Amino acid sequence: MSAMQHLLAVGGDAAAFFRMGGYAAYVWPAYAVFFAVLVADTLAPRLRRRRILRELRGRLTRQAARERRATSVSRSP
Amino acid sequence: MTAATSVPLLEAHRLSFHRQDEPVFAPLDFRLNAGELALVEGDNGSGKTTLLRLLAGLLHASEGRLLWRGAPWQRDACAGEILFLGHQLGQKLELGPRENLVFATGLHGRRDDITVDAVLDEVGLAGYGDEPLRRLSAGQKKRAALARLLLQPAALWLLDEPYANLDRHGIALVNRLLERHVAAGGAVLVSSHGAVGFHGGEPQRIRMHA
Amino acid sequence: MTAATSVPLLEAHRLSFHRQDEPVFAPLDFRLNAGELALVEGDNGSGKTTLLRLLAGLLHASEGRLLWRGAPWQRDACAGEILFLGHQLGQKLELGPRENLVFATGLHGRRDDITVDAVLDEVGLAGYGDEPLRRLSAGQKKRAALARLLLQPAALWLLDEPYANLDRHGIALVNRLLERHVAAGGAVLVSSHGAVGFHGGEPQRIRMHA
Amino acid sequence: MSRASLPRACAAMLRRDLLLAWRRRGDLAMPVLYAVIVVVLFPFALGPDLALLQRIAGGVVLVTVLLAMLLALDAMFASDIEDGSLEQLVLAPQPLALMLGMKILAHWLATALPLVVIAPLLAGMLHLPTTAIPALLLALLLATPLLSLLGAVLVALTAGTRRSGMLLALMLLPLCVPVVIFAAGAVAAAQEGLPWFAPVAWLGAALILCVVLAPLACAAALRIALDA
Amino acid sequence: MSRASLPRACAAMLRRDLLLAWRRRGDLAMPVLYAVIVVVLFPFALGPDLALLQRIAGGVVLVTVLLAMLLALDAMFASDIEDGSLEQLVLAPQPLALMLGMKILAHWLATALPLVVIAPLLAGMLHLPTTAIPALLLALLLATPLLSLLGAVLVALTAGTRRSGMLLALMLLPLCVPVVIFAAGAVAAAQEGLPWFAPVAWLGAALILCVVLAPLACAAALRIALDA
Amino acid sequence: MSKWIPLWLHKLGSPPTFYRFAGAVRPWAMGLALLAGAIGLYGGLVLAPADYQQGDAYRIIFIHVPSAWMSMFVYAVMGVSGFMALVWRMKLAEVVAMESAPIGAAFTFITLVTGSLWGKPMWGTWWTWDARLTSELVLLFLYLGVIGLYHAFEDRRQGARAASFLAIIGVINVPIVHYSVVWWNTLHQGSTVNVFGHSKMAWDMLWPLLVMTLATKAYYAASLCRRARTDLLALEGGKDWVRQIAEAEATP
Ligand code: HEM
Ligand SMILES: Nc1ncnc2c1ncn2[C@@H]1O[C@H](COP(=O)(O)OP(=O)(O)OP(=O)(O)O)[C@@H](O)[C@H]1O
Ligand SMILES: Nc1ncnc2c1ncn2[C@@H]1O[C@H](COP(=O)(O)OP(=O)(O)OP(=O)(O)O)[C@@H](O)[C@H]1O
Ligand SMILES: [Mg+2]
Ligand SMILES: [Mg+2]
Repeated sequence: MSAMQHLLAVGGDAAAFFRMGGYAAYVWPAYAVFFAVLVADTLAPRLRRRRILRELRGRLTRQAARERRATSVSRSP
Repeated sequence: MTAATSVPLLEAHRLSFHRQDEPVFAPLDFRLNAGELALVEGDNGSGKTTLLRLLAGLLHASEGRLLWRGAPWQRDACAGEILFLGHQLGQKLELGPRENLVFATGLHGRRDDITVDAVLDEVGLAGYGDEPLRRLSAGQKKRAALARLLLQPAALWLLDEPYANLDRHGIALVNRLLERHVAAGGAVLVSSHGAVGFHGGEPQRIRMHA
Repeated sequence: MTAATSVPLLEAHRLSFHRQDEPVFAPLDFRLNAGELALVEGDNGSGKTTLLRLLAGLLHASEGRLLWRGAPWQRDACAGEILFLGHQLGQKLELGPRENLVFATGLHGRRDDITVDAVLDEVGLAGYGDEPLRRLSAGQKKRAALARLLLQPAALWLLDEPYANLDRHGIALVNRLLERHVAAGGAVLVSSHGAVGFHGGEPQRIRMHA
Repeated sequence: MSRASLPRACAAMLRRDLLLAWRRRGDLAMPVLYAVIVVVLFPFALGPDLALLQRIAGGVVLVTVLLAMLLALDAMFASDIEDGSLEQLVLAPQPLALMLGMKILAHWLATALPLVVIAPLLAGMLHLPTTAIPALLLALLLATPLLSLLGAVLVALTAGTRRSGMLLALMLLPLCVPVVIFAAGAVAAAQEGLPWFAPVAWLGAALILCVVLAPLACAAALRIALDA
Repeated sequence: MSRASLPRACAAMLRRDLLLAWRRRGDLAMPVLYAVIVVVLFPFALGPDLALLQRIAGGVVLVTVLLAMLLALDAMFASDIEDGSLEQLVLAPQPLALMLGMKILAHWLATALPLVVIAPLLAGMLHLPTTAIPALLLALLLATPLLSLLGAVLVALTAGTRRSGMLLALMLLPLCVPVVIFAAGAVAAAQEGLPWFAPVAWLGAALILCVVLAPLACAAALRIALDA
Repeated sequence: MSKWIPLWLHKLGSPPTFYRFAGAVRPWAMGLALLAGAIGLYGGLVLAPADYQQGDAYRIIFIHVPSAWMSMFVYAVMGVSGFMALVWRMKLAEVVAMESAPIGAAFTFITLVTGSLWGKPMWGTWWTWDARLTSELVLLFLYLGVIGLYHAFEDRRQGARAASFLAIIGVINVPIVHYSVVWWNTLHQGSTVNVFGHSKMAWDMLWPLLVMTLATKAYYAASLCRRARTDLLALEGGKDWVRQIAEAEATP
């Protein structure tokens, strides 16, 4: 039996597939948790990366400003 | 600040404090007018800190009389007019200098003519406003506490060793603050082991003897 | 104390310390021989305390090299030869000066030529030996900590603002201790904002720049 | 110059203490975690006998929450005394009782409220029947501020002493007992399907009395304790 | 001049910590009082059902004693860090692990031993059968030093941080669980008249392992935590 | 001591090199994870027959068991790199150890949740205090402790070292989780899968399980790469190569 045929045979009865032999209330939440947690784990570092770079740029601007001030002060007296 | 009347701001007659029935310092007599500065002098353990805490109202005099603007000292009469800065700085180490200052003004009121940022700038903490005090050096912590002197309204300052831990800029800063306060009609009592460079005339000296 | 050989006691090459990958002070180079005193100078927050803690072995240098008697710095090599006194005095407030001293000698060893009572007398705490530190004044606490300098054997002293809170007798005491230690072949690093009056020649100066 | 107005001072106090609580949120979560630990350890210590657990669930959760609160009570003024903030508060021109009231409120919000919030979870872990949970929540909502207020007075009294811990516990015990009796009474009644209004009403009355009197007592106690 | 010998240094350490404990004896009595409070409150919270109390007595006493210990654990190095004593200890020419071992011993003597001593009393208050009391005592005598040692390592790890309380509880929980399981197992077996040697032997073996390893781990942890 | 580390490892240990290396590896690992995941799930949910005892409920196995294995595997990785971080003070090892922790915690959490979801129909309860379940819960607490300790320090590197130390102490729990079913008699299944020898499981059910195991491993590699890259940016904020990246990404 090729995979295609099998899909047709089983997938033909999508409702039965989703019923999971009466255990749908346990199987699907389990899979949902699995995917939700892994998706969250993938997204978290993206957000963090953006925040880190934003903060870093802020620090660079502040530093540049301080250096400019320092040179102007040391020249004035 | 307010009135420079002929009534002295603070007056002590044979003031003394006892711990376990032993006097901490010999009975004291002095008077402090608005616009005057007095130095509290004495060796380690002679009772300077004890005296300042007494005048701030944190301790009760055991003997003698204390007058505030001519009337017997009362908590309510001088509430909000005295600013006390002791060995413990009364600052939260988890908060930044700015947060600490804002809280202090919420509690004690504030002057209108100066902003928090300007104050932080003046005491040399520009850029450190939001750094938790825990991460500052000893001198920086002291400066954060001194910032209250600039921001808070008060007729009498009681400063216990304000110079400790400060570098020469810091010492100059304290001297500047003292002069300005005295010139504006405020009064100051400072305890210190040297380092006071006061340009507004010879200050009164209160000598402590154990 | 011991050998005044030609190898310097402590030697730093481009020493620096980073917090969160930012240098606290610019790279330092200095060498300290036995029988020498060096002043660590700098404004508030310039990194004096950090440097002293680094040399004591409480922090790890981020870059540069540190040599002890010519060999790379190692904890075991200099254990018991360094005496560090920081802003925090390392004394128990519930115990008296004598109990604190006895404990310190138990841990770090002691000189044979002096008794605990003589030490307490010298630092001006005669009569306060058994008073819990909590009940002593700021200056008296400091003196109790300084007593360790007299009692403990050590080749190198690292003193962070030893003069703070002391009266003029106290300051003279510290200067006397420094001179004696240096004369006996010890080395000292002191951080201070003034008050050092050292009569044994012009001391080396280590300037801190942030 | 402007004197600080009373509402502004209150707000400043509350804000600062909550901010501090947030900065030290790790320490704050301690009572909560502590309660969780107790509830996790109990099944191990007693064996996993469901009926037994269910039988003692209400009592264990109550005692646990109150004990977790006691844990945090000790620290109510400790750091303020240590760094001199309390001196500054005493010297401020504001009425001390009101300021202390704000401190107590902030302390309750930061330490007791999270405990009340997780109490149903704890009860669930020990299989307390859901019918008893409203009674448990209400009892806790009244009992915890009561303990905060009473505790604050005692903490203030022991503020100047060195050995505060023991004293505090010693003095709090007699105060805890009636609170626990009434609160446990309400929960037990609810668990058995009986009316549980009366014990809760007693707790409520006590709370109202304390809200008025405790801050004043606290201020007086503190002035006495600091004058040394 | 004389270098401090190792035995003298150990003795000095032990003496100082016990002296300090004595000076702060009020704070020290806190865990004991705390345990008493818990045991007093339980009958009030559960109602005076003798059989029930008897059934849970062993577990409650165990959990209470261990929790009371946890309370005191947090403070093991706190004051030493604050006043700089710990720095001085790290700088001393003595092996740090040994010194810390002494500190742990002093801490155990001062906080856990009193708890073990009053444990039979607590058990009696909850009507634990006297036959189970030897098992309880032995289990506590093995479990409390085990917790002190393990706790010390974790406390050392959190030494450099500000929010140690929660973390400590979080990290200790996994360690408590097995200890409680074995100790409670021994008590329950004794209560039912079964042999209770096996679980106690496990505790003993763990204790021996920890006595050797924990001080070393503690020293390493402390060096890591203080280096900032 | 650093002499012991082979040269290539030393080179890879330099943050900018590793940053680029991880950037190159990540898409491949993620692709492999998605592909293997798709195949494994298809095999497990669609092709594999229902169990004669458990019916379709057993299909939770295809995520429960791989996640359970990952929860232990990641901990082991964390322990080893933590050890390297402590002994050689390698920045990269610190990063790997600390960034493994959240991933491991995620897998542990999944194991606990899917296990209880499976336990309800099979054992009739969400939770019992048996040895394997408890030791897995302890594993979660250990992960949380490591994460908490790491963030409790103000200095990240110091935090990483302290947390690594804790991770090393906690390694003892991993064999306990694994052998708990052998040492104590528990409700939980004993070992049924044996990759090298003879498994007690039918091949139809076994191969999707093994493919899913591969998928989770690949996912871990991908996630670790991304997290390590992010962490390196935070740690090396003062260095030029990071500043260049920051400025390059500011333009859009
Ligand atoms: C909250 C509940 C559960 C937890 C925490 C849990 C935890 C674990 C862990 C940690 C493993 C990996 C063990 C190892 O390989 O060393 C595992 C494997 C396994 N679990 Fe669970 N589990 C739970 C519930 C269940 C249930 C209800 C079932 C089925 C009735 C189950 C069936 C299995 C199977 C078949 C394996 C593979 C065993 C092997 O071949 O090694 N688990 N579980
Ligand atoms: N624990 C800490 N965490 C983070 N930053 C710190 C910490 N301690 C000090 N700093 C910062 O490091 C710098 C150097 O501090 P350090 O205490 O060494 O200064 P110092 O020279 O001793 O100053 P002072 O004369 O005021 O004592 C300061 O800018 C300070 O803000
Ligand atoms: N809390 C206290 N309990 C008992 N005695 C105390 C207490 N605080 C200070 N003393 C004692 O009172 C005396 C005066 O102490 P005080 O702190 O006022 O001295 P000081 O002049 O401020 O000294 P310093 O210059 O060292 O700060 C000292 O002899 C001290 O031992
Ligand atoms: Mg003083
Ligand atoms: Mg300093």
